[in-house]
Amino acid sequence: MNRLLGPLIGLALYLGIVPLLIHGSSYWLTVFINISLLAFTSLGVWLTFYIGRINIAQGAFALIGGYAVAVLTTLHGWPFWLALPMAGLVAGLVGGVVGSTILRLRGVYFAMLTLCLTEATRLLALNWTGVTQGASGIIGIPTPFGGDSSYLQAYFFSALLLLAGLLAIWRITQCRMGRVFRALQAHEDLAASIGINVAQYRVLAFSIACAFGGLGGAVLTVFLQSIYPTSFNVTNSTDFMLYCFLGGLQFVLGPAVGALVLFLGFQLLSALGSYQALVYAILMVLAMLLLPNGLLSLRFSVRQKSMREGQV
Amino acid sequence: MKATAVLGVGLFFIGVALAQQPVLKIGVNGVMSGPAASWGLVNKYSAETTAAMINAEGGWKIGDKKYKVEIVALDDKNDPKISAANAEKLVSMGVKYIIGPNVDTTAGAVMPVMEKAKAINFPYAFSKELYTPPHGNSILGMIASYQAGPVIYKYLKEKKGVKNIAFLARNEADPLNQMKEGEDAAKMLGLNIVTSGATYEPGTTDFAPVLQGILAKNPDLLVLSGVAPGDAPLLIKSAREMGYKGLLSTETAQDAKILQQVAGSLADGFISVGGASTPSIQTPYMLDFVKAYTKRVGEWNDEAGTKVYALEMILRTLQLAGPAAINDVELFKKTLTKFNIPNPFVKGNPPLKFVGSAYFSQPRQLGVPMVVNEFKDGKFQTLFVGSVE
Amino acid sequence: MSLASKPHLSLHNLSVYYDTVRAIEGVGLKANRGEIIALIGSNGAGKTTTLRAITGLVKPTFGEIWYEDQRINGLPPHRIAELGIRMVPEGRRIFPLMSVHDNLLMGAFLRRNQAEIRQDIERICARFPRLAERMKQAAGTLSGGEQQMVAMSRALMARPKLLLLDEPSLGLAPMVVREIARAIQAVNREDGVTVVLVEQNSRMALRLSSQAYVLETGKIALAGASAELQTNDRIRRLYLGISDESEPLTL
Amino acid sequence: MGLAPTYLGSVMSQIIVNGLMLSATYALIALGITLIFAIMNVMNFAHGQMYVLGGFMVYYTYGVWHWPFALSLLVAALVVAAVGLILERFFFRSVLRRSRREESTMLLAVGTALLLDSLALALFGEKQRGVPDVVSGVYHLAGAYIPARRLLIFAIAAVLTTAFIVFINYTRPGRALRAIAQDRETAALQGVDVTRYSALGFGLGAALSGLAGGLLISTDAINSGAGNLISIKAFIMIMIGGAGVVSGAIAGALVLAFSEAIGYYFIPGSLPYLLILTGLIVFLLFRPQGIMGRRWG
Repeated sequence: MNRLLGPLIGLALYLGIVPLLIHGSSYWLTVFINISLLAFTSLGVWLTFYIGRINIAQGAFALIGGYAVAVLTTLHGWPFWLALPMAGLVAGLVGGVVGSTILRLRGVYFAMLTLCLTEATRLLALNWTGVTQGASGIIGIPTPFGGDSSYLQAYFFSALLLLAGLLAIWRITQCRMGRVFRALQAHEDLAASIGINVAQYRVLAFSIACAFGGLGGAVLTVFLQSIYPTSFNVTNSTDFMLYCFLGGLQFVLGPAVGALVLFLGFQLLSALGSYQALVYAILMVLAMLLLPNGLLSLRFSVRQKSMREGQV
Repeated sequence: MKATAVLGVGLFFIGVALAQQPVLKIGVNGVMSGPAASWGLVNKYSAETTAAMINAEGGWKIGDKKYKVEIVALDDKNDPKISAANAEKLVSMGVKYIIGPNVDTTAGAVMPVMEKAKAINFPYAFSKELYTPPHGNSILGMIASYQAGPVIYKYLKEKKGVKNIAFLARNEADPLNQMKEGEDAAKMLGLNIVTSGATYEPGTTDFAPVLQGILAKNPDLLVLSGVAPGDAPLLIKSAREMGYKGLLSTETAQDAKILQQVAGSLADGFISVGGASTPSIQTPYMLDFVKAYTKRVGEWNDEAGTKVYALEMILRTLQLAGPAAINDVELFKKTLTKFNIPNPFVKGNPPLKFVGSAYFSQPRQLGVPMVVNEFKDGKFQTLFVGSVE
Repeated sequence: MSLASKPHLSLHNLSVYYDTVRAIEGVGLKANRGEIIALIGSNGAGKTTTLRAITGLVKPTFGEIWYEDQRINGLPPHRIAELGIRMVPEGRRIFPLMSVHDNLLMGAFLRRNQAEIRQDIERICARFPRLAERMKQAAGTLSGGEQQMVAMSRALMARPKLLLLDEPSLGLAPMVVREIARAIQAVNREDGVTVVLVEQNSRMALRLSSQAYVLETGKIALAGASAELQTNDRIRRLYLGISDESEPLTL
Repeated sequence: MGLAPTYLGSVMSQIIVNGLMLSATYALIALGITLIFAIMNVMNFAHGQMYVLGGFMVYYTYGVWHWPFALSLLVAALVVAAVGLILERFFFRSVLRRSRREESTMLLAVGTALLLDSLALALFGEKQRGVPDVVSGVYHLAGAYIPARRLLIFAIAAVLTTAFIVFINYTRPGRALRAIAQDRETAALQGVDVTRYSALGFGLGAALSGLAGGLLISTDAINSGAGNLISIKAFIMIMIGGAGVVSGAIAGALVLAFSEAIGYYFIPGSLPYLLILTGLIVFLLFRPQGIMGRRWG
């Protein structure tokens, strides 16, 4: 239970202290809403890493979720609270169908293919004008958050969504399913040889991951109140992957830490003007060079070191 | 000791002087990195150049005070999420007037922020919904291609006998919209559209395959919708080499240098819409701007000739509306219809106004003059200057 | 001490740990110039690790490796290869997409004299006629026995002074095993190559070698002249099988 | 004009010409990325940025300073190779050594791409750049038109590709690179200095991409942000052909180039790429190792 204490305190701070600290500044609330939602979406990517796959398709599923919620609420008049789960469901189903075939690939092959999937989804959104309205996009998407406290509502909603997502993923890693997933990551053939239905579990994990993408994309879309074929693209897909890597693939909190550091970092660096993108890139590469196993590995390596020294 | 004291007193007075001069912050929010970096960067450079010129003269007078103009430029990486966050940041700093962003995707995401924060932005995106009621806090920063198109097509129909027209668009949201509007305009003029819906992917290196099908239909005019400055000379060159004899035009601003570098004399006769790019129509003020811009950035960019207007018109409108409008955009909006000045950049042409009522049923567009250029011998030459109502 | 009496290769108190798991501990052995020594032991006893330490593929945690009069532990694999040490790795590890000919040329990677290289390829064709027919074929398409021949030949192409063989008989038909054994002996006698032979097929190893070491769970459990070990009860029971009546190995 | 019977013939020959012209430079890009992948097992996201760098080298040396074209190509190759060597030495080598998961190199490659993008923007500015034609004139062949500059690029690219294939198949360093690609450890046992040769492979792969960029800027324009699209095309090509195999890179280049040539002619709009990508995904389901690749895993 001690293990959980740290993260729980962190989350309590995130829910309680952050809004207090930033005094309801709509800018900072926007930043943290984005961070929460990006982190939530990246949790899906993290889960695909957990079964040993590098997923650069999350932008595609965010786009699918975004379009689902946009089409349902704007064109069919569904209420947001009904359209949101639907968006997750649609993305999860599409993920399941696509995943049942492409998950046979591994390693960089799977990674490259998912990259192409993101690009293919953008082109599909552009060409399938009957549903997506093509290049003109869908704007004026109704938001469920209204009134003076709309930013605060959106903040709490996205923070709670992230919290729920973290809990869900953490639960998955703790139960039998998680053990199976870990087995898939370590050695698929071995897992198959001990009687695990590898294909079924892979698809299950990928569907859950894509549902996370769909939900995250849907909420982001509603927050921005507009969606276009380029709203989530290859850059976003690689960003989601980077959040996981940078935070640390060994840790459930990895994507959240990665999203926090990268999104907040870019915002804070805006004071540098023309050098913002360059310094951002340099810092990112430095982080990778110095901590190739993620930012969270820092904490653990310090702890391990002190333990080792304590023993000597 | 004495020297320090004198210095200290001196600094104190300078400090007082600075503190006394009020600051007017104007935002620029656009894409300043990645493949489309030039769009946002030209916005930023233009605004910064103008601001520096004004501040060198002691500031901008609104009411009875002279304001120091400060540009706050933020890179949105062409990402709607970051663009919206940037807009929030700017309004949280008290900025009420923001130049940008550059494409529909980001402009769509920024619009709700502007409405909530009661601020005004000047996107360079063509989506009509942004400027049409119930929305009213976005003002289109330039001539939309769907406005330039009919004017150019009409001119070419009457003067050059164009009958068959073909369209080719860069495969992105804005260019596709431009093509759609261009096709509608061509239909209205009774032109015969020989191909419809042809596009090329951004990053295409060889345009022969794309052009082949279009040129086989023998158009008199090939319109390159939303063509990027780097792609235009290649398309022109390929089309000419494939034996195309007809006219070529685009409705977006182009870059003379790359046209000359890549296509050379093959680009002669290429028609595009620009700013006050040709010396024959530039006012001394525009010449100063070109000089200052070149000094600041290192190289002149013709696109800046169309992007010089945003800051200028914001400041002049504020002057007209009075100091209260700095924080109250409603006053600014009310002044839009009254605004009518001689164009400071282009010689002897229709006055500068806020236009767009015909398209958006409210004046939500900078009335940038439509300078239609023809490329010849490495330079742009002005064919005619049109305007939008 | 004259050069001749100094061991060609010697290991002193060699230990290798993977993280905290011990692979071998305190291993000491020596091979004299022109000698065949055998390293026998069951699966996981640390035989392969010992060879990998000699070739520089793993760094010893403790201990020393001496080759001629040079301490070689800590050198990278390609520097050790330059000294004339070659290993035929377990599982052959031929370059599967390369032709047999290119595999052989890879063996001669450090040699520059093209005429001599051509000569050596002809010698190998003479020694293994089956390879001669398959020179242009991708090595990965050959049978297990042929691949073992490629792997041996590749090592010989370097004209090594010390040859390390890791389980050369593994998974091969008895006929092929005999062919390999003959080749090992020929290399040793004709070219004067010192051989370290790691085998689970202890019978073959003991017959070929003059000295033998028995590894058990990472430590040398027993060492001595191979002829004596063949008669050692424990060895007979553990590594040669109790019933000694199976087909004798004829060389 | 009407659709004369010869019309279809000239369309076909034009499509073939277009496909061939395109595939030669695509082959350089694909060979470079496949070499790096084979040697380092790195999915080099920064490959397109190498292309951009090569293009800008030719822009400055040939376009601005008017050096001979051949010399500026050489300079482009050398400069990009040097950048590749620096990246290998200071970025990839250390991360490959220390990382717990090999995917970390992918993260690094993405970061490197971002870094090079920002550097290129800071160094070269935001404008599109192009250079005057190296040779002018247009040839006609069986109803197809071939601009002389494209023919020149095609010839140079074809010679470079052939030279690369000869190098990798018939020379000592080429064999060493192939050996490392197939079995790194065993290559080391043969006396190959794996570290040095990996660096060589990385530098060479980068140089190939730089050469492609340098060649293409002479017919096309380039800007500092053009890299990512090139990388994606490179990925598509090696997936079609099979990663890490020389013949696969060439097969991938041919397939992508001809798909583009055919697709853009017959189908207007952005559909061709959607079809290419969908086709790729379906194709990989049946042949996950690509046309030439071998099964992995």
